[in-house]
Formats: sequence, C-alpha cells, structure tokens
Amino acid sequence: MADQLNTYLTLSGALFAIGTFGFLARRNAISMLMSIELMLNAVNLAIVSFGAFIPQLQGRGAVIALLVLAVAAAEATVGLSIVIAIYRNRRTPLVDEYDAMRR
Amino acid sequence: MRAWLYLIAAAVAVGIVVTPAILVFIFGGGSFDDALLAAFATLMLVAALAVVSMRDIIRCGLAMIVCFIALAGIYVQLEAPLVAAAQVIVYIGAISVLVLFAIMLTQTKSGSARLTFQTQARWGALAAVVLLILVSLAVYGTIWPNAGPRQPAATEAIATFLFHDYVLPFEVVSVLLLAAVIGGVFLAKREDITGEEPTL
Amino acid sequence: MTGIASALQGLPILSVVIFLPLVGAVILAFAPARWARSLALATALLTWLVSLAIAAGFGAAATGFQFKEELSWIPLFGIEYKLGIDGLSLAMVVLTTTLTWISILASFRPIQTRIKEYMVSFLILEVGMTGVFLALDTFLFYIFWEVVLVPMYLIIGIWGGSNRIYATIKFVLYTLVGSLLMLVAILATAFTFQAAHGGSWTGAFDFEVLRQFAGTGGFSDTLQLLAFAAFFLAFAIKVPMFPFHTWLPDAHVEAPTAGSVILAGVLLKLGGYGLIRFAVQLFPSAALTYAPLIIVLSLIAIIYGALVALVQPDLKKLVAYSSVSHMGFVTLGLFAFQSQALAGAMLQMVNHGLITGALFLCVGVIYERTHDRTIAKMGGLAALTPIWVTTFGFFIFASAGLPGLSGFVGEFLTLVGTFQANPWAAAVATIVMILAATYLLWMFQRIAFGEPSAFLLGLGHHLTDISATEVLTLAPLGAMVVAFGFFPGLFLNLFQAPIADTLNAVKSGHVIAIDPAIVAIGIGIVVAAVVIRLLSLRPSEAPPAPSTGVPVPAEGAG
Amino acid sequence: MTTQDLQTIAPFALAVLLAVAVLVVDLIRPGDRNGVLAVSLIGLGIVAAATVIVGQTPATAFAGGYTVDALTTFLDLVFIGIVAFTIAFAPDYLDPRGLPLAEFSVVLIFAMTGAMLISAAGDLLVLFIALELMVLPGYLLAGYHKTDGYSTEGAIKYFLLGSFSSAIFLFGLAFVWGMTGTTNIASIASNLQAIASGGAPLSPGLALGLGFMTTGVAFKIAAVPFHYWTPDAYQGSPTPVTGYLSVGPKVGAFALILRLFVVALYPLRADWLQVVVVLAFLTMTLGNLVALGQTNVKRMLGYSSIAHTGYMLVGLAAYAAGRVEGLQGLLYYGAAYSAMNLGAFAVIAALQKRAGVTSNLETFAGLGRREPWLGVLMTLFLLSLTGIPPTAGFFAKAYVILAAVQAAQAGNAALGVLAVAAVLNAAAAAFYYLRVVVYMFMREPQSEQPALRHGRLMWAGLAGATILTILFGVAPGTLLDIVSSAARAIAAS
Amino acid sequence: MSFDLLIPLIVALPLAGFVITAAIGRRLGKQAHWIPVGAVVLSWLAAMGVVVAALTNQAPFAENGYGVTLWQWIPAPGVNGAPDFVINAGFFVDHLTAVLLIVVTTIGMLVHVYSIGYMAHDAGYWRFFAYLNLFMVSMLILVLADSWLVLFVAWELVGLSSYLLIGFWYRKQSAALASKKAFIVNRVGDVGFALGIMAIFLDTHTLSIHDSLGVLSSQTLAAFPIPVWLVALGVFAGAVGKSAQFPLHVWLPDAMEGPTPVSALIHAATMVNAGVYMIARANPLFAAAPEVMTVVAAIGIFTAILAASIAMTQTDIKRVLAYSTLSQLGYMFASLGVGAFTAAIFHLMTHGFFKGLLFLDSGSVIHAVHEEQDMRRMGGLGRRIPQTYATMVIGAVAISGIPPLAGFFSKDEILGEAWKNGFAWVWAIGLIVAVMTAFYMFRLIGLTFWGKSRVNSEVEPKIHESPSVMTVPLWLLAIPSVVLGAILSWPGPPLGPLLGQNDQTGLLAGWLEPVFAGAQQQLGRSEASFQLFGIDGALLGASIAVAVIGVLIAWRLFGVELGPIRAGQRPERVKALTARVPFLYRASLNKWWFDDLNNLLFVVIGGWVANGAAWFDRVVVDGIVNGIGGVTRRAGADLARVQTGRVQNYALGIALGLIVMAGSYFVIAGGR
Repeated sequence: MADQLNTYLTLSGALFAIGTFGFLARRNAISMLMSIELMLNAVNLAIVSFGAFIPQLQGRGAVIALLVLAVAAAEATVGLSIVIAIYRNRRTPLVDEYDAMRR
Repeated sequence: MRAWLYLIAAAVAVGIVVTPAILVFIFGGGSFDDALLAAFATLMLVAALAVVSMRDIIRCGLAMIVCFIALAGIYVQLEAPLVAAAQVIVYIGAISVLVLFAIMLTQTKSGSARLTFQTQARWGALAAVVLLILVSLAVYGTIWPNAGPRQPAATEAIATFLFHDYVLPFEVVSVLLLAAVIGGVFLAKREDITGEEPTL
Repeated sequence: MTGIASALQGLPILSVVIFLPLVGAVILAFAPARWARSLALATALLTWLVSLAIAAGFGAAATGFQFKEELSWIPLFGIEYKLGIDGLSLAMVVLTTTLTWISILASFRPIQTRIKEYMVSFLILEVGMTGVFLALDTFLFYIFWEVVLVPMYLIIGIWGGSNRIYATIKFVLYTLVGSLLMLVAILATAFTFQAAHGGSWTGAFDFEVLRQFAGTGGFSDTLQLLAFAAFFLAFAIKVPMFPFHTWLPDAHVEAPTAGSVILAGVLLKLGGYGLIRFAVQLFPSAALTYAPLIIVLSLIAIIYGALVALVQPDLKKLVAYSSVSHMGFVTLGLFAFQSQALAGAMLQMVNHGLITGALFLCVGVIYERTHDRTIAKMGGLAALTPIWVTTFGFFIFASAGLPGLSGFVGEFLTLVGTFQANPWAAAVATIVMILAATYLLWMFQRIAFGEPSAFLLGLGHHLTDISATEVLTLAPLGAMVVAFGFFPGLFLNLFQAPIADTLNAVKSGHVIAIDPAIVAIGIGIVVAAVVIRLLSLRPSEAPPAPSTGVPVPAEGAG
Repeated sequence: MTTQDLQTIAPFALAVLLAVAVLVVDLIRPGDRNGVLAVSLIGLGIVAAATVIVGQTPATAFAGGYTVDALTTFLDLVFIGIVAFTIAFAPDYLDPRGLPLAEFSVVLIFAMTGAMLISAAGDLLVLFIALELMVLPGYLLAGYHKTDGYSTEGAIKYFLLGSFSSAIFLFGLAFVWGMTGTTNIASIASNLQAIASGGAPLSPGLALGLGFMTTGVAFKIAAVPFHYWTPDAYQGSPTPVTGYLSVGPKVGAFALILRLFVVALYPLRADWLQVVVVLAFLTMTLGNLVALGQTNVKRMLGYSSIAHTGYMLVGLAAYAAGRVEGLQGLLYYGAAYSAMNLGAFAVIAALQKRAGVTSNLETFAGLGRREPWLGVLMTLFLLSLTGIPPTAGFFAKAYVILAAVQAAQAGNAALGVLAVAAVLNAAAAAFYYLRVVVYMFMREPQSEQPALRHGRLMWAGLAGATILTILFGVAPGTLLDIVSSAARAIAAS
Repeated sequence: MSFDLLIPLIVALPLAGFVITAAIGRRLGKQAHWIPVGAVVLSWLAAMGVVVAALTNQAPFAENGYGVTLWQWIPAPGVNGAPDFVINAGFFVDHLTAVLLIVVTTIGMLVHVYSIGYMAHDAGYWRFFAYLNLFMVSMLILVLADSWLVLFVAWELVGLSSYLLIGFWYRKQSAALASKKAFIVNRVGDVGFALGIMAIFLDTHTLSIHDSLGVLSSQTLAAFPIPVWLVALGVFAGAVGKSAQFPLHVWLPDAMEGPTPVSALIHAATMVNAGVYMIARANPLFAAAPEVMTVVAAIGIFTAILAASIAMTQTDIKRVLAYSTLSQLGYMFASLGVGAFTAAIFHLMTHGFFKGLLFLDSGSVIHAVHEEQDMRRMGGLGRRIPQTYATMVIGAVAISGIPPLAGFFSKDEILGEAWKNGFAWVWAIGLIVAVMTAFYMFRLIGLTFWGKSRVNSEVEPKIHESPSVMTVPLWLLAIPSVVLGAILSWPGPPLGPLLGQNDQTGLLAGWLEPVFAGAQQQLGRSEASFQLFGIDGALLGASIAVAVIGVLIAWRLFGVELGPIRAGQRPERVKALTARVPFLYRASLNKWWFDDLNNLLFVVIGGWVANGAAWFDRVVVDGIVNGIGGVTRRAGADLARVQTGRVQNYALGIALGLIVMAGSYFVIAGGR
C-alpha cells in the first residue's frame, strides 16, 4: 500500500479536493489563501510521488517540487500584499463583500 | 481546568490519528510502513479538513502547520528528504508569517458560521467530492506506463538536475521572487497617496 | 471619342475617379471649416468630370471590362487591387458622381453644424460607392462595400432627425449581418478555387477568373446554393427586398435630405449591381434554382410596397416605400433572365436613382421651410409655392412611370421582358401601375391642392418658394429624366455587353434539385417566426379594424 | 551553462537586467519620471534589437529548456511592443493620481520577461514558471492603484482566481509528467505520439491531466466558462494596466497554448479540437452578448476581449482541424488585436488624465466635438475591433474565418458552424462598439469640459497604434510573411 | 413642303406652343393666348394639308398610308434567341388617321379660340393655354402613332393633360379629387392595355401597329402563346378606360369639374373617342376574335342605356351632357362591336362636332348666368342669349337624330348595321336609347331656355350674350352639326338612294374602305345593296320615329317655345311620372349608386387592406427584426447575471467547468 503510486496520488487528490472545498466555501481572504496553499501542496505531493515511482522522473520530481514550493511562496507574498491593500480600502477580510463590480 | 480539556483534546486527536494506523497495521498485512503512511495521511487530511472548516482563523493556521508537517512526513516516506526539509522550512516560515498577517489583519479572531462560510458552501462541498471521485477514478483507471518500484532520489542527482538541467527555471524562480517582492512591497507599503475618489 | 479613349488608356483613370474624393476629403480635413462647402463641391464636380471623361472614352461596342488596372496586393492569397469598368458599372459610376455633387450642393443650406465632418464623410462615402462599382476583385469589392457603411452611419447618425440613432444603428447592423455572411461566401469561393488549382491562390479572388471558373461548373451545387444565399442576403438587404426592407423607411425618415438622396439613389443600387455582377454570374445554377422564390418576393415587394406606401402619413416614408416597390422591378427583371427584362432592370436602377433622388430633394426643400413632413398638415401648397409644386409634380409623374419620362422605359422593358419569360409574373407586376398612380397622386392632391392649410398659412413668409440653388440641384435631374425618357438608348447600348455576360453565365447553369425537406424547414422557420410574433402582440399593436378605411383616392369626387 | 546558452537567452536576460536597471534608476533619482521612461523605452529598444538578432539563428539552450525560433521572435516582438506602448500611455494616467511610474515599469517589464520566456519555453517546468512570472506581476499591476477600492478589488479577484487556476493547471501538468515521464516538450510530443498512434482509448489519467490543463489555460485566456475574472479585473485596474492585461497576458497565454497544445499535445489534437470548438463558440457568443448591455467602456472592452479570445480560438480549432492557416490567423489576430485594443485603451487613459473622470459611456458624450482627434482615433480602433475594413481587425477576422471555412470545406462541419457563428457575432458586436461612436459623435456632453493637454508620448503611442491598425489592414503583406514563417516554425509538417 | 417634315410639324407646333407658354407665359399675362392659339391654327393648316394628301392618296401616301420614322427610341436587342425589342418613334398617316386629324385639329382649334373669351378673367390664363397645347400634342401623337408603344405613350399623355385640365381650378377640392379619379380610373384600363401590348409583342415580335396587326389577322389563332381573344380583351380594356365605358365610366361625369372648353374638347370631342379610334385601328385583331366583338357590343350598348337613363334626371347642365356623351360613346362601341367600324367613326365625327357645340353652348349659358350650372335655376334664357340658344337647339336636334342633321345619319347607320349584322338586341336597345336621348336633350333645352326664368334675382339683370370670340366658334361648330352627316354619307345611303343614286358608297365609307375592308370580309359582312322600300327604309323610319317620340315627350313635360309650337311646363306631371316609378327614378338620380359601390370597394375595403399591409409591415416584419435584436440583448442581460461580483461564485463556476471539462475528456478519450 505504501509502495503503491496510486495511494499517494489518491491522497494528493483528496488534499486537492479539500483545498478546493475551502476555496469555494470560505469567505475570509486568508482562509482562501490557505486553501490555495493546500491545493499547491497536493500538487507537490503528486509530483514527488511521481518522482519516486517513475525512473525517468527520479530526482526531477524533487527539483520540480522545490521550484513549485518557491512559486507558492511568491504567490503567497503577492496575495498577502494585495489582501492588505484591499483591507485598507474596505476594512473587511470577507472577500465576497468585495462586489462593487458585477454584471 | 482548561489544561485538562487540552489534554483530552490532544488525546482524542492522537486517537483519531493512531486508530487507522493500527487498523491498517492489523488488517493491512502488517507492514509498518503502511501503518506509518496511514497515520501521516490521516493526520494530514484531518488537519486539512480542520483548516477549511474551523472558524478561528488562527487555529486554521495552526492546523495548516500540522497538515504540512504530516505532508513532510509523507515526503520522507517517499524518500525525498530534501523536499521534506524544504517543506518544513519554507512552509513553517511562510505560514507563520501568513498567520501573523492574518491576526494583524482581521480583528475578529473567530466569527459565526455565517461569517465563516459562503452561502454556496454545500455546493462547494459537492463539487469537491465529485472532483475527488474523478481523480480517484482516473488514478485507479490508469496503468502508469513507465512506473516502477519506489527508489530513493540521490541528493547529488537532485543537485545536478537543479544546477544543470533545471538551472534556467531555478534562475527564473529567483526573478519571480524578486518581482513578487518588489510588487508586494509596493502594494503593502502604507503611504497616503494624494488619493481621490475611486475611478473606474 | 477615340482621342479621349487613347488619352485615357495610359493613366489609372479608375483609381483616379475612386480616390479623388479621398484626396479632397484629406485636404478638407486640414482646411479651415469655412472652405468646407466649396472644397467639397469642387472635389465632387471634378470627380464628376473625370467620370464623364471615362464615359466619353468608353467603347460602348466593346465587350468585357475596360480601363482595367491590376496590382498584386496580398500575394499570399492572390488578392489583387483590380479595377475595371463595363457598361453597367459605367452607368452606376456616373450616376454616383452626379448624385454626389448634387447632394453636396443640396446640403449647403440644410447642414449648418459640423459642416466639415459632414463633407468629409460624404466624400469618403463616394469613394466607397464608386469603389464597389469598379472593383473586380471579390475581396476588394467587399472592402469597398463595407467602407460605404461607416460614412452613411455617421451621416444619418449625426445630422439626422430625432430618432436618428435607432435608425442608423438598425441600418448598420442589418447591413452588416448580410455583408459578413457574404464575406464567408467570398472566402469559401476563393478556397474552392484554390483547392481546385492545386493550392495555388492566384486568381482565387479575381472576379473574371472566378466567373470563368464558375462557367466551367467549378463550384459544386451545394457551395453554389450556400454561397449564393449569402451573397443574396447581403444584396437583398441593400436593395432592399421584401422582407428585408424595414430598415429603409427608418433610415430615410431620419437621414438628412442629401443622405436620403444618396441612400435611395446609389446605396440601393449597390444591391442590384451586386446581384447582377456577382451573385448571378458566379453562381448561375443557384441563381436559376432560387429564381422562382426571388421572383415571388419581388412581386410581393412591388405590390406590398405600393400598398404600404398608400397609407404612410409621412412624405419621406411614402417615398421610401415607393422605393421598395420600384426596386422590386429591378430584382424581378433580373431574375426573369431575359434580355429585355435585364435591360429594363438596369435602366430601372438608373432611373430610380434619378427620380427618387429628385423626390427626396423636393421633400427636403419643403421640409426646410415647414420642418414637417406630415402629409396631413400640408394642403394647398400649389397656391403658395407653385414652382415647387410643379417640380414635385413632374417627378411624381416620372415616378408613376409616365411615358415620355425615363421611368417608363425601364419599367416597361422589365415588364415586357418578364412577360416573355413568365406572363403571370408580369401581369401581377403591371397592377402596380394603378397603385403607384394612386399613392403618388393621392399624396400630391393632399399636399398640393385645395385651400392652403392653416399650418402652412401659419408659417407666413417663411414658406418661400423653391430657391435658385435648389432649382440648380433639381434641374439636372429633371433634364436627365426627360432626356433618358426620349433617348434611353444612351444606356441601353451600354448594357448590351453586361446583359450578354449575365445571360451567358446563366446559360451555363442548371436548376439544382432541392430536397423538399429543406424547403419545408425554411417555410417552417418563417411561419414560426411570424406566429411567435403574432402571439406576442401587445394591445397597442392590434391589427386595424375593417371599418378604419382611409379614403383611398378612387372615392367619389365632390 | 555555456556562453552559447547565454547568447541564446540574451533577450530574456537583457529584459531582466532592464527591469533591475529601471529599479536602480528609481533608487538613484527617485521620482525622475523622464529618466525612468527613457531607460525603459531605450532598454526595450535594445531588447527588441537583441531579439531580432538572436532570432536570426534558431537554437535551443539549457538542454532544450529554451528554444529560439521564428515564433519566439515574433511573439517576443509583440510583447515588447505591448509593453512599450503601455509604458508610453501610462504617465498621463498615473501622474494625476500620484502613482509612481518606476515600480509600474519594473513590474511590467518583469511580466514581459515572463511572457518572453513562455514564447521560448522548451520545457513544461519552464513554461509553468514563466507563466507564473507573467501573471504574478499582472496581479500586482491590477491592484496598482492601491488606494482605489475598485483597483484592489479587481486585483484580489484576479489573484485568487488566478492562483486557483494555476493550481489546477499544475495538477494537470503533474499528471502529464507522470504519464510521459518527462518535462521536455519535444519528448513529451514524441511520447504522446507513441501513445496516441495506437488509436487505443487514452488512459483516464492522461484525460484528467488534459482536462485540468485545458481548464487552467482556458482561464488564462479568459475563455468561457472560465472568464469570470476578466470584466472585474479589467474594470477595476488602472486604465493603462487594463490595456496591458487585455493583450499582454492574453497573447502570452496563447503563446502557452502554442507551446503546450500545438506542439506538446499535438498528437492528441483530435481530442482537444472538439473541446476548443465548444470553447470558441461559447466564448465569442457570451462575450458579445453580455457586452451588449454594458455601460462602462472598460468593462465592455473586457467582455469584448473575451469575444476576441473566441475568434482566436477559432483559428486554433482550424489548425487542429488541419489548416495551418488557422495558426497564421491566430498569430495575425494576436498582433492586430494588440495594436487596436491598446489604442482604444490609450484613448480612455488619455481621457482619464483628468482625475475623477470615469470610463462610463457618458464620459464619451460629445467627445467628437470636444477632442476631435481622440474621437476619430477611438472610432478607428472601434471600427477595427468591429472588423470593418480596411483595418487590422477586419483582416485578422477574415483570416481566421478563412481558415475555418477551409477546414469546413475539408469536411469538418463544426468549423463551418464556427465561421458563421463568428460573423454573426461580429455583426452583433458592431452594436456595442458603435454605441460608443454614437456617444462620441451623436450625443452632446452633459458638462462642457475644456480639452486636455496630452503628453507627447501619448500622442506618439496613439500614432503608433493607429499606423499599425491601418497598416495591418491595408498592407498585411509584411506581417503575413512573418506570421507564416512563425507558424511554420511549430506547425507539424 | 415634304411630308416627312409636315407630319411631325402637326405635333411639333403645339409642342413648341406648350414649351414656350410654359416657360414665359406667366409674363405674357393676358396676351398669353397668341402663341398657343397660333400654334394650333398652324398645326390645323398642316394637318389639313396632310389630310387632303392622304385621303386623295397622292404621293407619298399609298392607299394604306405613309409613315415617318423620327428616331430609334428603344433599342433593346434580344440575347440568346429572345426577339429584338426595337421601338422607333414614328408617325403613320392613313385614311383613318386623316379622318381623326380633321376632328381633332378642327375642334381643337375652335376650342382654343373660344377659350380666349371664356377664360379671359381667369388667373391661370397662360397655364390653361399651355395645358391645352399639351393636350393637343398628346392627342395628335395618339392618332398619328405608328407603334403600339408610341400609342401607349400618347394614351398616358392625354391622361396627364386631362388630369391637369380637370384639376385646373386646383383650389376646388372637388376638382382636385375629380382629376385624380380620372387619371387613376384610366390607369385601370391602361393596365389591360399594357398587358395587351406585351401580349402583342410576345405573339408577333413587333410593336409596329401595322405589322403586328398583319401577323395577328393572318395566322391561325392556335399559333400564338397568348390567344388572340385575350390580347383583344386587353386592348379593349384600355379603350374602356379611356372612353369611359361601363364599368370604368365613373370618371367622366366628375371630369366636368374642369373648365367647360376642356369638357368640350377633351371629354366630348377628342380624347374620349380615343378608345373608339383604337379599336377601329385594331379592327383586324378584333375581327380575329369575334367573341370579343360581342363583348364590345354588349358593353357599348349597356353603357349607352345606362348613361341615358341617368342623363334623364340630372339637373347639372354639364352632367347631363356628360352622361349623354357616355351614352353616345356607347353607341360607337356597340357599332364597333357589331362590326360597323365605318359607322362608328362616322358617329365619332358627327358626335365630336355637335357634342363639342353643345358643351361650348352650355359654357356660354353658364357664363351668362355667372357660373351657375344647375338647370333648376335657369329657364327662359332663350330670349336673353339668342345665339347660344339657337346653336344649342341645333346641337340638340342633331344629337336627337332628327333628319337631316348630322346625328341622324350616323346614329341611323349604327342601328341599321346592328340589325343587318344580326345584333337585333343591340338595335332594340339602341332604339330605346334614341328615345331617351331625344327626351333628355329637349328636357335640357326646355329647362334652360324655355318657360319662366328661375335665375336668382341679382344675377337676372346681368345676364348677357357671350362675346363674339365665343359665339363665332359656336356657329362654326353648328354648321358641320347640320351638314356634316349629309356630306359624309353622300352619295351613299340613305341620301343617295333617296335621290336615285343606288349602290354608291358614301364619302366616309369610301375613305375608310381600305382600313376596314380586310376585317369586313374576315367577318363575312357583305354590303347588301340599300333597299329604300325594304328593310333599310323600315329601320330608317323606326329611328326617325323614336327620335320624334322622344322629343314630343320632352315637350309634353317640359314645355316648348318654337315659334308657333308652344306649351307650358308641367312639373306636376313630372312628379306624377317619377312617383309612378320610384325605384327607377332614384336609381337614375343616384347614377345607379356606382360611386357608392366604388366607395365601398376602394375606400373601405381597399383602405382596410392597405392599412392591414402597413400594420403587418410595422408590427410583424419590422417587429420580427426588432424582436431578434431584443431577444439578443435580453439574452446578454440574463447571461450577465452570472457575474455576481463574488469570487467564490466565480470559483464555483470554474470548478464546475473543470468537472465538466475533465468529464468530457474522459468521454472523448474513451471514445476514440
């Protein structure tokens, strides 16, 4: 079981799904950021497990994962700065109240 | 008094995490490996669920840390210690910052369900479940053409990849971070621009 | 004659006649506004003279296109800048240039705001129109076709009446729907040609080559049916044929006088020209197959247009619907595929341009003074503005097809030609002789005769008779109406070659058997549309009760 | 890495250096607008030159991670042009609002580097990171007017959904890696060829990967039903940014499509063609229909850009159906669309030089009288967007439609439907484009405002956009050659 | 002078008069008449020259005429086997044309002169003469035309000029309506005529009158795509319209709104005869379609009795004359129908003169009593305006068919031919009409000139005889009204035999013989020799008798003052009589409700149809167009609802999209 690729992929799928749920369900900007982090980690898990189980990807997987990690960090930075900026204007972290623009 | 409660809660948590491991160990053909994975997996998923479902934003953050630790554990099992390490360092670091920001940002540490969840939460749940089903279907319906047994990824190999094959992405990521930082700083910087009314 | 011809052979005279107005427009754009009028008029007149020079140098006897110009433009697709002129295009170009300078002259007094932009758009409009008539490359043709759209859109939209924006947007959208489908068809034909020539694009957009290709049955039946439908839709909307005509009254009512003149005088002809030149000659089989349907539509347009015109309360609307009726003759004559009918159709295009243009000018003259076009408010104008009434009456009779004036010859040729191909169609169409006389004379009697109405008397000295300038705009049209009434040969001789081209093209075609199911579906769609519309009627749209008969003018006198 | 590698990536490297340079300039002499402008524009010129020079010799570097071919060169030039124009238009908008130009240029140039890298990516990992490098600055730029609620709102929507889609895209990517065991585009293509050639059903894993990747990409190009972010982000962003967003990331995303779908996933085209056809139809139709009712010009142009995505997808579909013209049309469309759309936004930006001026339709009332030249230019750009000849927009549309018609006659009826749908959409689109003209020329302004003095750069930029818009319409020859060679570079022969 | 020049000159002169007067007439004021009248006089001279030459068959005139081609009008050669459609504008003069020329130019000239006086005080003096000249042009082209199309042109042009002249007093609403009505009703007939012409071209591939008639009469009926009877009907429709035969007769009475000289010239003497002329011209065509000739006869005689019945009760002097014109035209058509072409033309000529005379007289009367037209406000005018009175009595006697005046000869010939050609019913009805004719004419005379004056008091003293410029033409018309019949029939029957000259053809018959001979023998009409003491004598007696009876009845009811013969008027008897036949009386008074019928047909129903079409256009056709636009925009608005502004909603949308996408890929991938 632990030596089955599918196990890990399913795990990552589950994590991805949870992240998706969080992203769809939470109102707080921070929570949504966290959900995205979850999803990215799910992807990382998939990548790493591929790297572990597929000879051609051996090692590559790890590298990719590392880079993705960095990307995630960058995204987090940007996201937070934007969150701060808008919080200054709107004084609320609840994203679904930012609906001045619609239709 | 509260301490007791915390202890009980911890016990419950441990119980939740350990039970599946034990079950797997007993029924799953008694591989220690599997039990460990089961434990980590359970921990990770439970923590993840906590992240998306708890009301107190700070606890969500903490839960996420737990989740990532568990994930790191899984990485170790996948014999990618480097990734595991990075995971711990980067994420704990990043996340602590994240949570700090969150506290600094949102006055109300925890809010009612109405404040926490979107009206469409149940639809979101449904979508998530369907997604999970799709993925698992895909996973189990697929024979990975060139999948082999699990082997460790030698750190040297990683290094060579990182500094030979993937040197370009590596460099680019630095650029990416640079850009992100510059922009982020600009946006986060508090300066009272001669602001006027919003202009679409 | 030959002297002029040889003199012209060298230079790209067609490009000159197309782009001269553009040059004028550019100069105008940078010149001070107070010169706008004179500069525009000068340009238009110059263009007119050039077109006359072409006419003088044109060899009526020769067949095929003359003064050809050919320039590789987009070699990758074999798209060329190719111009050429034959009898039909010559007539149309001269009509265009003439009406343009007349319209510009007629705008001097009515147009007082943004005169510069107005004149610029007008000259650009002329570029587009002449271009359409002279282009021998389907792609180039399409481009000019669309170029016409924009200035007209502005002319109606900026200098038009109260409801101008609705009218102009309707005009543009309606035209665009048709023309864009035509674009698809153009590309399809081009590709068929390319595919048939081992992937070589050379000549894929060259009208002459395509026509020759079509003559050898190059286009498959299905392609013909589809492509013809697309072309036809584009042209039918411009003509406009029933049931695609409803943009016309709105556009006419809102457009400034000169706009209406050009609209009726030239823009509608673009449709007829396109049908004759492209739709029929490129897709003969489809043309033969669709002909019965088109003839029926033409007949409906002829009678129905006249009936609707009968009860229009607004002068311009009435003339607009009369256009629908008159242009029905063009399509009728064209799709009779008979030499006299074709000649009549072509002549009818010219005459309709002259006469209806003049009618709109006359209406404009009276609108200038009364700022009203409601027939009911007029009355007894003959006593107040006798010269105007005489002029108007003259053109009204011309429009009613009075023999001796140009309108008659075209109409009669169309009828006699159609009669030989299809007596019943001709018989139905002939009835319009009564209806035309009815709506025109009734309108004339109501506005011109009897005691002057209180409304008109209220205007007092504002209601002056027609002015010298206005006479100057109308006189040439009147002269031409008479001249071409007596000497239609001037045009008929020009038309011989185009007629032969068209008929030979048609001869190469065959009637395509259409799956009745498709026909049924088509009818079904139309019926469905009507039914849905009728089911969604609002009370304000209730049909007229049988009792509300207006006094149509056969009533007992006195 | 070798010097040869360095030469090959010279344009990219130079671009990065340029960004840093601009930053340095700002550090040395804060608030020196002209300095920043000069450095940025000259720098862009140099980058462009480098691109052209390097582009002479197709090559690959970094173990196939970075490829230079005609396509790269063409797209890079387009990107550089877009950024140059944007920077030229920016000051007139930013200055009155007290927004610094330096950071703007820097972030913008970073975004450009990302786009350039996409167009040159030979490796899916590079592709992904390049994509991030392109879009992250986009998020920042969207919120660049940070004191403005709308700007930041647009930004956060753009960011959240954007990273959501990135995650989805990456997830799909991971599965493709797992399936093919490589990240190199070329080898992926060959592996897939091996898989697809069998004609056996694709494994669900691959299908899932395809699905996730298509979704991610569709989001980036704002294809329906993944377009939701577009109107809000466009409306909220500062106008020059909107102008950039409407073309830069779009063309960049299409570059991504070219590298990913047209090259890497080419063997599976039969599968994604059908999806693309549906996407194209939905995209152009919904974009146009919703745009009909818009009263805010920026938002309207947002929807219109969705519609244009649809037209470009028609070209893609035509290529997938076997007509290389589709590819050429797609590229041509990209270039033409960039020129005319930037022009349109430039006019809006110029109008908004007076702080507090909204981009609602009323703003345009009587513009034709107030500022005739702006009015005329806007009309030109709008006509081009409508697709009225002789403008760039017309020829571009004609091009993709031609491809679609060819495919249809080659037996793929769906493409025929697409072609007809495309023209009908164009007709409907005329309504909302021309409505702006109606306001400019046929409505009187409710309040008479004196004409503004616009910067020289603004005029220069407008002139440039105008020339291109007309040139691509009247004399498409040159661009055609470039485009077809670019297409030839990646088209499967 | 060459006839190639002279013949066109007949038309050119009045044309010049028209153009000049139209251009500068306004400035000439009261002198405006010189040019047009002069032009007409000259044209009359030219015409007379041509007539003499033509009737005496001197070169270049052959027995069947001589033609002049002016220019090639419509060159429309056929392609791919279609026949060439090449029309020349040209004139053709044969005996028939010559005879018509006499009538048209002579009466035209006299009316012109008369108008100088009649219109003297009218504001539109110059306009009137311009129009009159225009009419002369059109009418002359009509009789001279050598091709059907040219004929059609003239056909419409006379319509135009009649339109202009009826509506001359355009401020009068009734005049405007009448003119319009005249034109439109004529158009109805013209549709048939036009179709007939097209059919002729389709059948014969030519529109030259003579060639086409030659073809039509020569070939067998089956040979034509369009059967001859259809062609004939079409042409006949045109004649019905122009000559105001039932059912298109309604316009003529209203046409009396025009100035009286117009009524005299156009609506009595010339234009309304065009139909008769054309059918006579087309006699081979009709001879080839005998059934149509029966129709012609029926329509003609029916119109005759219908109009006569109406004329008996009308009180407007001009309307009485108008209906009498209808009735006489009916005679002519009947005569054409029975194959008596010569008789028809004969009556055309005589009628032209005496009806012209009567109208001019009525004009003179109206003038005298200051534009009063109602005979109930006249009476006893005989003494006040003797010349008018005398000439009018002559006219009345002539039209009543009392020998030896003109009317007798022509009418008697018509009735006789009808009987002899086997149309007894035509003859019978004709006799009744003759009674009525005599009756209503002398009713008119009685009410107008005899008995006590009923003129209202302030006009009474001012009654005066017209100036000589008006009376002279009266006399000039009165003379032919007396003698023309005798001259034209001499030395043929009935005078010839009476004076011992047997089996001679009359003058007119001699002239027209070459025109009609063909048709005559195709119809198998043989000229039986005239038996004075046989059938012909009987017929003669009959027609004389009925005429006398009619006159006597009129005298009995409306009095008489002819020297010794005197009788008072007896209104009470009239009342009693009308009370006896109330229906007939009301029918006659209301013109058999034809105007009401038209009102119902065209005003109510036609108007409803037109409104319906307009409604359909606005609501359905345009409604569908706008509907499509509306639906599109509404769809856009509805789709825009998706854009809620909430990120999570967007995200959900994307997630769903993702699911669908992945699912569809499963399907696609699985399905390959």
